[in-house]
Amino acid sequence: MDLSFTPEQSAFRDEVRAWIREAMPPRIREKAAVDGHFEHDEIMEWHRILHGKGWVAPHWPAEWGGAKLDVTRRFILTEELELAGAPALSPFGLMMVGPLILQFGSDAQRKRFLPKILAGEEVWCQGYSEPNAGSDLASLKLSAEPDGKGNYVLNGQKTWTTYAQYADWIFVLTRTDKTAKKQSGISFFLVDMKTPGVTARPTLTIAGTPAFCDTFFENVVVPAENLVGPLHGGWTLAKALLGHERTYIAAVGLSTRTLRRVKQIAAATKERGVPLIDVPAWRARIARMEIELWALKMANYRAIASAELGHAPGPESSILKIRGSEIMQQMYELAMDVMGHDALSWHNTPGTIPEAEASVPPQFNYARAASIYGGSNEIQKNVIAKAILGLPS
Amino acid sequence: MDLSFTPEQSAFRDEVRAWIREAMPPRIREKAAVDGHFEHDEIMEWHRILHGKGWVAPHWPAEWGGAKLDVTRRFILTEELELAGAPALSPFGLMMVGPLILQFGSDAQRKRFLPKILAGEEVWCQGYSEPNAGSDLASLKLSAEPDGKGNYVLNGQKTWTTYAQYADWIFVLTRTDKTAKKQSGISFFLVDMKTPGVTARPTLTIAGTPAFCDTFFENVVVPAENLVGPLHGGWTLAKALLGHERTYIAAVGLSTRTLRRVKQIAAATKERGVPLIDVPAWRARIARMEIELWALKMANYRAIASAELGHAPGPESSILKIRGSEIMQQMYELAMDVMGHDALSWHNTPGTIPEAEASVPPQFNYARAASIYGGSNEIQKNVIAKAILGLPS
Amino acid sequence: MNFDLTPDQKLLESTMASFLKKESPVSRFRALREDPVGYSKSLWKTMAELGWIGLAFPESAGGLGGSFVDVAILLEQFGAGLVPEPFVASVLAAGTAILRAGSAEQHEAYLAPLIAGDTTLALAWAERGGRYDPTWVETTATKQGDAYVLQGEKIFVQNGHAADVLVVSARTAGTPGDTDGISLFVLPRETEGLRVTPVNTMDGQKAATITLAGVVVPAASRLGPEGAAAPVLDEIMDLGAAAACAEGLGVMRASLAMTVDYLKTREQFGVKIGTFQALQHRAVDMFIRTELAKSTSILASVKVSDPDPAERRFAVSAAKVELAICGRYVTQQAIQLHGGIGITDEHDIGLYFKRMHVLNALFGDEEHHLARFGAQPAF
Amino acid sequence: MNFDLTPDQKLLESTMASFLKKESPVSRFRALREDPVGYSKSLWKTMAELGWIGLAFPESAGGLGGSFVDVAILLEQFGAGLVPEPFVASVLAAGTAILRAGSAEQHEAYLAPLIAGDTTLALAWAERGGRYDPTWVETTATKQGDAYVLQGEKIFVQNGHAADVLVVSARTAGTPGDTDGISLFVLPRETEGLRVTPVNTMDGQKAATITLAGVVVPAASRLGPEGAAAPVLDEIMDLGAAAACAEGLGVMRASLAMTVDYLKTREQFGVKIGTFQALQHRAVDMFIRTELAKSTSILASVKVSDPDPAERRFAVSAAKVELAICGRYVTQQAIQLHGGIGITDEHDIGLYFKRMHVLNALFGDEEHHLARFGAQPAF
Repeated sequence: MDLSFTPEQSAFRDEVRAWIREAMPPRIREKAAVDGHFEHDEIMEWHRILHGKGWVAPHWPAEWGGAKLDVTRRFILTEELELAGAPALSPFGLMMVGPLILQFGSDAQRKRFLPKILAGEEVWCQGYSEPNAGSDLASLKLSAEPDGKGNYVLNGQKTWTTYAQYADWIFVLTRTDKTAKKQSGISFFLVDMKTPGVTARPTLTIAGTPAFCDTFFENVVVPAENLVGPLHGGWTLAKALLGHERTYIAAVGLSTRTLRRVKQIAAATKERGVPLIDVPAWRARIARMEIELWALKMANYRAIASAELGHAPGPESSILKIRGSEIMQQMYELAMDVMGHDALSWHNTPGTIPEAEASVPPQFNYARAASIYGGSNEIQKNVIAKAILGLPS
Repeated sequence: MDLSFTPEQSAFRDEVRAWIREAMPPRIREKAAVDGHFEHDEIMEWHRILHGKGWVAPHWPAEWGGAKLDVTRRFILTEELELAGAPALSPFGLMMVGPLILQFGSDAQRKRFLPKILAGEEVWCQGYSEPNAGSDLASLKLSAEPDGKGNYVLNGQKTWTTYAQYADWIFVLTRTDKTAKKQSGISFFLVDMKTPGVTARPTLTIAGTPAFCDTFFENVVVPAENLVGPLHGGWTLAKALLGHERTYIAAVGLSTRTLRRVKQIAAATKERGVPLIDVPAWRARIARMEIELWALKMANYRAIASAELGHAPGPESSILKIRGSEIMQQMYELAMDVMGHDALSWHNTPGTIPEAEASVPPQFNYARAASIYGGSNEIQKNVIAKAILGLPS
Repeated sequence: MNFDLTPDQKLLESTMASFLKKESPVSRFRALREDPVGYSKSLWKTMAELGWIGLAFPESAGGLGGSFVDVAILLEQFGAGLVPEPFVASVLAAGTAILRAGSAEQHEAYLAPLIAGDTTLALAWAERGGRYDPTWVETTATKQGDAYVLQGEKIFVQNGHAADVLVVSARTAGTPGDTDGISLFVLPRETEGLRVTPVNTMDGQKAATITLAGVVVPAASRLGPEGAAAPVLDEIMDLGAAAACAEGLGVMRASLAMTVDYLKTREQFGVKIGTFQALQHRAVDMFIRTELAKSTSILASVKVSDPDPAERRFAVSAAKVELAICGRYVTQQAIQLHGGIGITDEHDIGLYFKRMHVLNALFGDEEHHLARFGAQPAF
Repeated sequence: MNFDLTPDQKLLESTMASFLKKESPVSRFRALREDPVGYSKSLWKTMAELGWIGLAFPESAGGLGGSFVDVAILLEQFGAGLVPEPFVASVLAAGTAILRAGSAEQHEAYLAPLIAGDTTLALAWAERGGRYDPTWVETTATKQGDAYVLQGEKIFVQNGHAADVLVVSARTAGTPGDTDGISLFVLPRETEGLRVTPVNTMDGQKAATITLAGVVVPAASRLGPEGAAAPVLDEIMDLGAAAACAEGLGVMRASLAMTVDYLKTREQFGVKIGTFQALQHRAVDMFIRTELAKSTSILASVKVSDPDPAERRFAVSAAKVELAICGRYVTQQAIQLHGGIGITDEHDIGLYFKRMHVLNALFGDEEHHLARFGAQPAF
C-alpha cells in the first residue's frame, strides 16, 4: 500500500507544471487564470502547442505519435492540464475516432487520418445520437445504402454533434441493414464534412454558447473506403469506445481547481463584512465538498494504480463517471451559492463581477450535461446493477 | 385562505390539553414525560380512560360510540395526544377492523364486535402479510376451506402480526379460491385467538422489544358467520382500508414532540462546555429539520382542511405517509447525533444517561419500520406515479 | 383552517392564467431576452388596466386593496409562464418602500402613475459587502443644507436598467450593519450623477449596477423620517422572499408538468421512458417536493402580512429555505429527465432551471434564511 | 502509487477471513449479546497466539511490528463478521497510550500480557461535558506526596466493564480544554475506589461508566511526564477513528453483499425484486458509497501513521466524515431493501445497522470531524 507518487513521477509532475507555465501563450494564460471560455481557435492553438511537445495523444502507441507515458504519468499530465485551467482539447479525434481507427481501421486509414488528428490539422466531431436515439443508441436510423458504384449514400440526421460547425470530419454510426436486429445492422463511417449534402446547424446550450449542432445528411455520397471495421459491424466499435481510457473521466483535476476557486471566492465574498470562508456554516459546506472530492480522488487513484499494475478495471473505475459528474455539478453549485448576488451575472462585460467569478454561471449551467452525456448516469447505473452487482433483468 | 384554527377549535385544543393533564395516571405521565416505552397493560389502561371520555374512536359514527368530532377536531385530538406523549393505542381494532366491520359487516357482526373494541375489552391484531406476501400482498396463501358443517378451516402462517401475543382476535386475509386470479380468491375472516390451532410466536424487533409475532394456523376452525363481506371478496376490504382516515398518518404531533426533545437535549448537551444548540452548525441542522417538519405540517393541514370541506383527498394527502416516515426517521437520527456518546446506551438502568434521552435509541431503531410498514415507500411511489402523475406502466 | 381560494380568487386565477397563456407564452419571453428592456411596457400598461398592479396597494393609496394571497396567485402564474414584467421590483420592493415610508404627496407622485401602468420602479438596496443584509449600507447620504449628497454603489438592482424612478437606501448616520441611520430616497432616473449600468442576469432578465457619485437630492425626496427606514426594508425583504416562493412554485409546477409530459411521450428502447421505475420514482420525488414547497409558500403568503414581525420572519424564512431545497431538486431533475434536449437553449426547461436559481438567490439564499430562522425567538 | 495488498497481506487477509468465518460466525456474536463480558477470553487468547494483537506493536515492545494497514485488514474482517473482541479498546486505545507514554518497565508490565492475550485493557478518556474532545478533562489528579488522588467520572469506556487494566486521563494542571496539564494513569481493575458500572451499548457490545471517588494511585502508575499526555490522546483519537473507518468498511461490504443477495432471491409480484429498477439503482448507490468509503478508509489507514500530525488529522477527519455519510446511507438502505424482516432482531442486517451507528459515534462524529477538517492548516 503506497499512496505516494514515486520521485520520478513527482519530477514528471514538476516538469509538466513548468512546461505549461512556459508554453502557454499570454492570451490563453489570462483566460486560464479565471477559467474563461475558450474559443475554437484557442483550443486548436493549444492543441498544436501540446502536439509540439509530443503530449497531445499520450495514450496512443508511440509509433503513431503517442507520448510513451505510462498510465500514471498520463493521469498526472491530464490532472496538471486541468489544474492549470488549460483549454480542454476536443476529444473526438484524440480520444474517440483515433483509437477506433487504430484498433479497427485499415493501415491505409491509419496513415490517412491519424497524423492529421495528431497535428490538429483535421478536426473531428461525433455523429452517434439521433433525435429518437439517445440513451437507446441502437435504434438509430441514419441510412447508408450502396449506390453500386463503390459508394454509400447517407440520408438522415444526427444530433448533439458537438462543435460540428468547426469540424472537418465526422464519424457516424449508420444503419446499413434495416432487416437485421437493432444492433446488428449498424456500420461505422468516416465522412468529410465538406461533402455535398452535409449541413451542420449549431444550437446554443443552456450555458449560452454554441456547442452542439444538428447535422443533416441529404444524399451524402461516401466512398466505401471510409467504412471502418466490417459492414454491419459498427456496434462493436461503438461498444469498444466505452472501454477506452476511463481513468480520467472523473475530472478530478477540474473539480480540484473549482474547489480552489470556491475557497478563493469565499475568502473574497463578505457577509456583513466577514469573509464567507470564516462563517462556520459555509466553512462546513466547503469542507464537506472537499471531503467528497477526496473520496472521488482516492477512488480515481485506485483505478490508475490498478491500471498501471495491469489489472482489469476494478469496481472503483465504474463509479468514476457517476461521481465525477455529481461532484462537478455540486462544486459549481457551491461556487454559485457562495457568490450570492454575483451568481446572477450572465455574460456581462468584464468588471461587472469579480474576474474570478465571471465564468462560473455558464459552467454551472453546462455542468448539468455531465450526468447526461456519454451514457447518462441512469444508464451507467443500469450497467453496474447487472455487470457488477449481478442483479437480474 | 385562513391558516388559523377557529376560536372554537382552539378552545377544543385547550380542553383536550387540560383533560389529558387531568386524566393521565401518574405512572403513565412519568413515562410520557420522557417518551418511555409503554407496556401493553398501560396502553389498554389509557384506552379505557379515553373510552370513558368518549374519545377513543372519534372517527366512528356517533351511533357506534364515535365522538361526533369533525375532521379538524379529530386531528387536534390526535395531535395533542401525540404532543403529550400519551400511549399510542393499538390501531388494529379502532382504525382497521372496526371501520371495515362498519362498512362491510353484517348488523350482527357490528353488534357483536364494535362495542368490545370501543371498550377495550377485546384486543385485535392484523393478519395480512405472510413470509412470501409482503409488498405483494395478493400472493398470500393462508387457506380457508369449508368443512361442510358451516365452518372454514384455516391452514398457513401470517407474519408481522404486531402484538398478537396480547390479542383476543385476529382479522385475516385468506385464500378461499386457489383457481381464481390472485386478487379474486381472497376472503376476510375474524378469528378468535383462543381457537385451537392458533399459535402466536413473538419476535423481537431491532428496538429490542417484542412487537411482532409469527402467527400459525393449523386446522383452525372458524364459523362461517365470521366471514366479513362476500366470499372471495376480501380484496375489496383490503383496499378499502387504505382509504380510511389518512389525514394523521404523517405523525406530525409525534415528530413535533421529538423536535422539542432534540432542542431540549441540544441545550443540555455540551461540546467543550458550550451547549450544542448554540453551536452554529448544530443550530443550522436543527433549523433545517424544523423547516422540513413545517413543510410536512402545512401539507397535513391542507389535507385536513380539504377533508373538512368535504373535498376528495387531494395530491397533498398522498405524500403524508412518505414524508411522515422520512421526517420521523431523520428526527430520531438528529436526536441520536445530538446525544453523541449517550446515543450508544441501550436499555440500561435509569440514570446511565439523562432521562430525556433514554428512549431515543430504541425509537431511532424502530423508526426504520415507518418507511416499510403499511405499504413501503417504494410501493407508495409506484402508486403515486400511476394514480396521480398518470405515468404509463 | 381553509386553504381553498375564495370564488373571487379562483376567478382571478383563471383569468390571469388564460390572459397570460395568450399574451405571454414562453416564446414571448424568449424573444425579449434580446431586448434591452427585456419586457413589454405596453403589456405592463395592460396589466395595470386589468388591476393587477393596484392589487398590491390599499385603496387609500389608489389601489384595490388586495391581499398578499391575491398577489401570490399572480406571481405563481408569472413563474409558470416566465413572465418578465417587473412586478416584484416595481410593486413589492420600490412600491412598498414608497407606500410605507412616503407621504401622501409622494404616494400621489409615484404610486399613482405606477398603479396606472405608466411607470416602473426599482429599489436599490444590495451592496457588495453586505450580501443579503439590507442594513449593511455603506452608501452615504450627507446632509448639505436642504439637500443630501449620495455616494456609493448598489448592485443587481432588479429593473434598475429600465425603471423610471429609483428608490435608494443610504446611510444618514451610523455604520454598516446598524439598524438605525438608514434613510430611503426617491430619485427620478434622470437625476444628475446617477449612473445606471445595465446587467444581464442568468434567467434572461435584466438588472443594473447603480453608481451614485456625489448625487445631490433635495431633502423632500427622502421617504419618511431620517434614519428610520430599516423596518421598511426588513418588511420588503420578506415580501420579496415570499414573492420568490410564490413565483418559484409556479416554476416548479411548470417544470414538473413538462417533465411528466415528456416521460409520457418520449420513447427509448421501444417503450415510453415513463415506464422505467427509477424515472417514475424520480418524478414522484419531484411531485413531493413541489407539494411541500406549495405548503410553505402558502404559509409565507399568509404570514408575510402578519403584524408581528417575528411571526412574519419565522414563516418567510422557513418558506425560502424550503423553496431552495425543493426548487433546486425539481429543476435539476427536470433537466436530467429530459436528457440531452434539456441542456439546449432551445428547450424551455433550461429557462425554468435558470429562473429557479435566480429566485433562490434573490432576497436571501438558503443559508441566510436558515441562520435567520434559527435566530428567531420562536425557534 | 500501489493500492494492492502485498502477497503477505493478502495471505493475512484470507487467513483472518477464513479463521473468523469458522470461529466467529455472526451467530456467535448473537449469543454473546446475553453474556456479561460479551466476548470470548479464550478466542482472545487464540487471536494473540495467531499474532493479531502483536501486529499493532513494534518489535521493541514485544510485538510483530505490523503497519496500521495490516491492522486495518483485521478490523475490516471484524466489521464484516461483527467480531466483538476488544481489539480497538485494548490495543489501539489503551495499548497505544502505554506504548507511547509508558516506560520500558510499564511496557513489560502491561503490554507483554496483552500481547500474550492474557489481559484486555481499556482507555477512559471521554467525559460528559467534552463530547469528543480528549482535552476536556474535568477529572482531577491531585499530587499527595508520592501518590495522586483521582476524582471524576468517565463515560462509555469501551471494554471498561471487563478490562483487567484501565488507563485513565486526569488533569494534573490547568482547566478543561487546555492542552497542557493532562496526565495518564494506569490502574489495575481492583484498585480501591474505582467503581465500574457496566453499560450495554446499542450494537450489543458493552462498555462502562467509571467513577473515581478519591482513588489513590502511586506516582509510578503515571505514564510519561506529568501533564504531557495530550499529543498521545490526540494520536489515539485518530487511530480510533481510522479503526472505525476500517471496521465500518467491513460493515458496509457485508451489508451490501447481504442486500444484493436478498434482491437476487426474494420474490414478489412473481419476479425477483432485484429486477425492479428503483431497487437496482438503490443497490448501485449503496455500492458507490461503499467504494467511496473504501477509498477514504485506505487514505486514513496509510496517513494515520504519518509523522506530521496535521497530515494525519486531515486524512483521518476526511475519512471519518465520509464514513458517516456512506455508512449511514448503506446500512439504512440495507434495512429498507430487506423490508419487514430487516426490522426484526432475528435478521442480521439490523445488527450491522446498529454497529454502523456506533462506529459513527465513536472517536468523533461527523460534525466533529467536519469542523476539525476545516480547521486544519491544509484546508
